[in-house]
Amino acid sequence: MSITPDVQPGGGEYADPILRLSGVSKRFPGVRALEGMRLDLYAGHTTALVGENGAGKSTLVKILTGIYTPDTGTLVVAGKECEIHSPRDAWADGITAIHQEPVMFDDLSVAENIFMGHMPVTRRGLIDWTTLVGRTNELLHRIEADFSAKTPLKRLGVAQKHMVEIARALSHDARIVIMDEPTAALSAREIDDLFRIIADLKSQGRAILFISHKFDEIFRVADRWTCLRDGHHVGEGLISETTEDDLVKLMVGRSIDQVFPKRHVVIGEPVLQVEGLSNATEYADISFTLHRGEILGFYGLVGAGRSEAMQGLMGISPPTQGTIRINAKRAAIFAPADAIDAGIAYVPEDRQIQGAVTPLGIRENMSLASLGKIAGKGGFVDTHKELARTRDLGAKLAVKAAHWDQKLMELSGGNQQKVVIAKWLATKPQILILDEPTKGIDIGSKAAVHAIMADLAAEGLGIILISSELPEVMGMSDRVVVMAEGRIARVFDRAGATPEKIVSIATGGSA
Amino acid sequence: MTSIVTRRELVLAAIIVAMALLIGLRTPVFLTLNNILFVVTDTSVLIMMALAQMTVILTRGIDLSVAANLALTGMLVALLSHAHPGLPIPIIMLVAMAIGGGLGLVNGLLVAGLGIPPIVVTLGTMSIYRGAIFVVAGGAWLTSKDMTDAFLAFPKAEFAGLSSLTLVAAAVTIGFFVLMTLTRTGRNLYAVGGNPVAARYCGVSLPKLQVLVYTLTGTISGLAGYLWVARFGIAYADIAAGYELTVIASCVIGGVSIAGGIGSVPGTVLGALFLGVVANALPLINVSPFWQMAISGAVILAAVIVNTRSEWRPRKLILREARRAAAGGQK
Amino acid sequence: MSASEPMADLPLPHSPAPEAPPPQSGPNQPTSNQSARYTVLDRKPFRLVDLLLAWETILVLLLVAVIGINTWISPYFLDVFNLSDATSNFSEKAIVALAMALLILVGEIDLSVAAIIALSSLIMGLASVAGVGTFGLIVIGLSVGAFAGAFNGYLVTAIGLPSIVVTIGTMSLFRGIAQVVLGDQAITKYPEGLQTLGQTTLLAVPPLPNSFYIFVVLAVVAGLVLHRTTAGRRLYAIGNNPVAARFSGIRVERIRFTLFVLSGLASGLAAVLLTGRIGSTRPNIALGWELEVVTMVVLGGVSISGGSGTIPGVVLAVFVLGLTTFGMSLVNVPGIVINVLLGLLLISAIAVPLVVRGILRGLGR
Amino acid sequence: MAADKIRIAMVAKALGNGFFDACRDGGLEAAKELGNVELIYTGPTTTTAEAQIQVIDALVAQKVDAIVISANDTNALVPATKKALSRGIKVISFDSGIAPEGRIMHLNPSNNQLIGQKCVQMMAKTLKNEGEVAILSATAQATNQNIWIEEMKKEWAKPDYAKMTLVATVYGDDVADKSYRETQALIKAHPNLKGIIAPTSVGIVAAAKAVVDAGLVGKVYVTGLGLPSEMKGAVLAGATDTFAIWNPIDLGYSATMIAAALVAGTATGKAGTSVKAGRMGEIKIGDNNDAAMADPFTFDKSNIEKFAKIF
Ligand SMILES: Nc1ncnc2c1ncn2[C@@H]1O[C@H](COP(=O)(O)OP(=O)(O)OP(=O)(O)O)[C@@H](O)[C@H]1O
Ligand SMILES: Nc1ncnc2c1ncn2[C@@H]1O[C@H](COP(=O)(O)OP(=O)(O)OP(=O)(O)O)[C@@H](O)[C@H]1O
Ligand SMILES: [Mg+2]
Ligand SMILES: [Mg+2]
Repeated sequence: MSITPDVQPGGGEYADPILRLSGVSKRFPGVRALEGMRLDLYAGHTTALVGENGAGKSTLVKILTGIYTPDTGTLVVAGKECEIHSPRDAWADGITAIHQEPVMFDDLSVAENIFMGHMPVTRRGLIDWTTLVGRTNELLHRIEADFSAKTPLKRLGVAQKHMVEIARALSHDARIVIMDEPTAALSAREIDDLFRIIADLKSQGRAILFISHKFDEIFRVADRWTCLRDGHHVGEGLISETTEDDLVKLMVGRSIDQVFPKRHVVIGEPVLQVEGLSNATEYADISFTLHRGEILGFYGLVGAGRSEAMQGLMGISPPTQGTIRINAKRAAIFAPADAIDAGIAYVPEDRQIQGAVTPLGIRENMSLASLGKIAGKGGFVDTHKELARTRDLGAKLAVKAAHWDQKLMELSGGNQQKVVIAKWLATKPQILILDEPTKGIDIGSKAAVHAIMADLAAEGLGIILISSELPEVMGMSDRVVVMAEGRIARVFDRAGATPEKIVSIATGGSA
Repeated sequence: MTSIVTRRELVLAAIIVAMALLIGLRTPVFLTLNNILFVVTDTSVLIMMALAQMTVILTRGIDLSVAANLALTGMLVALLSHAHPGLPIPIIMLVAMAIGGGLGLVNGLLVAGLGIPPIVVTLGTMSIYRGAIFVVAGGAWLTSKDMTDAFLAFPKAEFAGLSSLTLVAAAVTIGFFVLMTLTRTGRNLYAVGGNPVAARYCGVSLPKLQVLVYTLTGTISGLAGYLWVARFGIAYADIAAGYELTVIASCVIGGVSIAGGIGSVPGTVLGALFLGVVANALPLINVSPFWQMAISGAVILAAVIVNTRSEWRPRKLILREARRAAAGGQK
Repeated sequence: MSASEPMADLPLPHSPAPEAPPPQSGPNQPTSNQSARYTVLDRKPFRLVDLLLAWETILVLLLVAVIGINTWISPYFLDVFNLSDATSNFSEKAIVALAMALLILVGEIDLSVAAIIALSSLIMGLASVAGVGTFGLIVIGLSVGAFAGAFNGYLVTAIGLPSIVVTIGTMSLFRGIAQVVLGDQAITKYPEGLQTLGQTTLLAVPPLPNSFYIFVVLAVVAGLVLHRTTAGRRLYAIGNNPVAARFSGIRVERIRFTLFVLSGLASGLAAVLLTGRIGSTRPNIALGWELEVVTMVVLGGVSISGGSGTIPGVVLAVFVLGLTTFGMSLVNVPGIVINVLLGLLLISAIAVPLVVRGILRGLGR
Repeated sequence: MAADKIRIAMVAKALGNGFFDACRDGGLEAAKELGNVELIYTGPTTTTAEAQIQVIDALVAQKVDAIVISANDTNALVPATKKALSRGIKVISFDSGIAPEGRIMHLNPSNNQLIGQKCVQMMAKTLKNEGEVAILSATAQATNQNIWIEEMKKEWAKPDYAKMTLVATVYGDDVADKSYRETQALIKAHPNLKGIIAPTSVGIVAAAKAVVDAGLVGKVYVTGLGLPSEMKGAVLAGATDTFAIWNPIDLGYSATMIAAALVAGTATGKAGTSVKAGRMGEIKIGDNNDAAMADPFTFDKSNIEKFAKIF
């Protein structure tokens, strides 16, 4: 169903793309990230770039912003051929980006964060602090931010930091604004704000490249789409003329029948009973029960304290009060090792920092939480056992890699996530806690993760799913716990839950 | 740019003052103006070297070759002045800075160009520079008899009651303050140290800055080399042996984070002064010479612990405050 | 995916890629090797370049070069007795280097090792003067080392100070204590047994010093632990990502602490051997060894920021450094000039593979 | 390398020290005179025993015929030199000695007692037996320094010096800047300080420089052991009235001569015997197989210029 790229989409105003990238290839040692890729962006339009994890989207962004230099390829901006060798070149050509990785300097002020790399200077070459602060405050006002230019960045919350990233992209007054998964850590309200800003930019005639794994967003905000697979251009077209299923087929190469393959499972005995769990600052009086075969969803706004509560349960930051019972027996958990012994597994939220040891291989990562199980006599690693287990888990989770010793940093986000989940499955847990397990991973992998969850639940595991994505929580859970301000605000049955009620409770309402 | 001095620096300043007062109780001569000026003079070289080292540590690097650079440059300019007794001192100082800068540039190129870890590069050049002194001087020591009077006179000169060393250190300090707070380069240094990936995305080039900071550190070490040799009237392979650790200790006591991205000019100056006070007080308060090393070790540890603690607040509280700020802002 | 069986034995269909995409039409479809996408090899495919550019290979080449050059410049080099003597000058440092390698591997460093040697030697001396026998002295030397290491470990793990800072401080503190106690005196009264340990050899030919045999045994143990056991895995995990290691149930702080104790213990052992070898304790014993030890570890290919490195690499580096020093001193090159050579060796050993890789990458394009 | 040459290694405490460089010159003179001697001048970079042991091991491996050494540590070198002795290498110490079991004989530059007395006498003469005096030593473990300080204290106990008091002993570690700073501190801590005795060639120069820099020439006098070439400035500036040293060239010369004689078998080094040492004449070997050379020689304004050109 792909549209030949030379067919001009829509009316005359599209006539010439403001940016035309063609024949772009980029290789990394052992990986072809991009191969003959092309991309057109049009003034006043938003183009969505879709593709699986590792398809090469961010690589493309980094080429456009001068962080990587492509091996081959040409770039034409506004009819002029240009070469981009550094972010400065990109700015000069009117290209700016919000990158997938946070671009944050915690020890500097908001103003410096926004203008890093292009701070205004006086004639003597010294930084012009007056102009800097003035322009920052203007930008902050424009995006309706609630903090000021001189605030140190480390005092801001997660969402506020994202506003700073957006302000930085706007600070260049660019013709082309690229956003690489800008919504991954934003709440619904902030996403609305972002979309308002995008609409604003469009009306000013700027071209926007929007990358996201969330189709609802793509269909809300984009006018056009371009699809990538394994570094190749596999199609492009108008959003109005396509469907979600078409896009999925193009990017994954097959259709996904079910993103939320929740199965009916007989709920068993309580496996985990938590009572009155509190710590001094983040969460208080957390009480709930998890049964075998059950998927218990935890919903809340970012900052509701879900992660911290689970990390307390895991012994990462032991709680000050409360009891934990596993199979009706009290468990003493003071460190993650205790929790693992008790049968709890926790797939953390921040994959890069808390989950994966990216310079190590798949095999070693998978063994990390269950080294005792592959230890032979005298603590020696039983490599045969280990390799067999790696193959099994790898196949079960359909990990895509060249070999089992491949370093995690060479894998795409989705595959890294699968390895981290495999690491925890290797501990043979009774309780599996998944903290935002599908954040930033593509639809195919997401469906795979959901399928794994459903299978595991059917096998009798108790699963806790923390997610800030409402459809995911509602689609996968038997019951939904809603947290707000560090406390459990309400627990919904699958039957009684509606999106409106859940959101209202999560935002502090009392519906 | 936030406030000029932080809480941590105030604590350190308070510690220094308290320490000086205590020493003064035992040995009143310590608190005389003359002695205070002497301590500052004696610490001047350390202040300069620590400030330069700070810029390197900010980029997540470290320069262990500074003392060797100081010694080599000192020897070279002493030899130069010996061979050409007519050279004016400003020229000697410029040559010292050029030689030191050149040696620093070698470090910078190895670190930035080849991506070898700074500690490895400078561990290597440290040995090389030290050995080079032995080679260029044929193993000989140069003493004041080999140096001209003009060469020896500068560090002793006084202007308006302040020693030339103090004035040089003051100028260097002001220079660094301007560099770190008022120029793009200075802010870029914080950026690359705080988050190298993000800095790259902002068009801040780490390699360029690395070349710059190692060259800068080398230049200051070179200048210090002349000052040191001229002040003590001696040059040989082992002068300022182990001084690199004192320089690094000054930075750390002054609140420069070994992990990069954090550190300030006032803090580093205070860190150097702290060590300067300790070094000058110990021989003076008549403690047994055998105790000096143990005491300075203990004092360094204590200062670092207190200093870390003064900054230390439970992580959780930071989050709560942030959250409160966020919540407050949303209404 | 099968869901019917229990987790206990992980039912795993070795089905090749259920997701393998069906062939697609259209001009833009990449059609090549689609079905191979999900075949995962067990091991990284062998590549000669990897082997040739491996750190250990470079060190082996260096070692061969060093031996060749030394044989060429001095007729006294290839002599069993001389080589055996030479090992006694680096075996104690090499023992400390093994522990240091593990510490650097987890991203820490201990600059106080030489000072710990001085402190251990001092306390052994005091005990010896008080009449303690050889065995007692060994126990005391090791325990003092372990305690000093524990002190470092406590400051790093419990108070959370960076180890480079802590050990710069304890470096002065430990040696300072030795100086406080000894002042201008030396302790020279050591029992026969301790001197025998430090000065004699197990076998007549080759007459290698006992310290060398101890080093070899410890190197084998360290190599096995690091590369073959689960404990070694933990160290690599901590060195590469301490947070993820902690989240995975690894007791990061405890292991770090243990490694500091181990580093102290190795220094204590070095103190026992060194004291026995020279039969005398003064506050400046082992002065400056910390940098030599760090150089051994770094030349051995252990990444200074943690997470990578091997024991065979460190052992090779020990020999490269030790034999270079010995060969040069056979032709009476002054020590400080030898240091120039070692400095060049350190930098070029790290630079050359980087440059070669860069060139290869350039060619490959 | 000619096989029939006698190879004698002279090992300094540390390379680069002017004193030992002068000893080497003496050794070379002896080698030239004897004709069949090759002198290897070597030493460690740091003044530690371990570093010196490494040097000795390398010399043993080269199978030199004799080692002449100034020890960084009396006892620590014994195992290493014993090994050398057991392989037929003649080991003697000079300047700073090795314990008797580790060497054939020891050549003292001068008589320790004389050196101690000399230092105190020079100071007393300058100060007219009155005032506060401090000692600036090298490292706290330097053998010869400690012996000399001991001897100084014995001399000091005499009633003549009752009004001349010893107020402190500090250590400059033979490091120029530490010695300088220690001197500065002495001056400040003891406002009535009149004199500093530094029985070390590094310390005395630094101390004199500190006195000059503090503007205390004429108020504080520095004396001790130093090299004329290095002390010329201090004497001319007036910071030092007199100082002493034995002749390092003669010392190196004699040590080399003795070593050559031992190798040739013309001497045994036993107590009670004597050795012929070229232009230095016959050197008697006393108890403990020790021998001593001439008295220290005193330098002042009148002769400094002349000797500064020599060593
Ligand atoms: N610096 C690098 N070195 C080696 N390989 C890299 C590098 N950066 C990216 N890759 C590889 O290039 C491919 C494309 O990665 P890229 O980050 O562009 O994917 P993506 O489409 O942005 O994925 P995601 O949706 O997970 O963000 C992947 O296989 C990745 O592993
Ligand atoms: N001010 C801040 N400074 C540093 N990190 C922060 C700050 N605020 C939040 N974070 C981090 O961002 C992440 C998410 O924020 P937060 O902790 O507020 O949410 P949470 O407690 O994990 O709640 P939930 O999981 O319900 O979203 C956490 O990992 C937290 O540590
Ligand atoms: Mg991406
Ligand atoms: Mg969270």
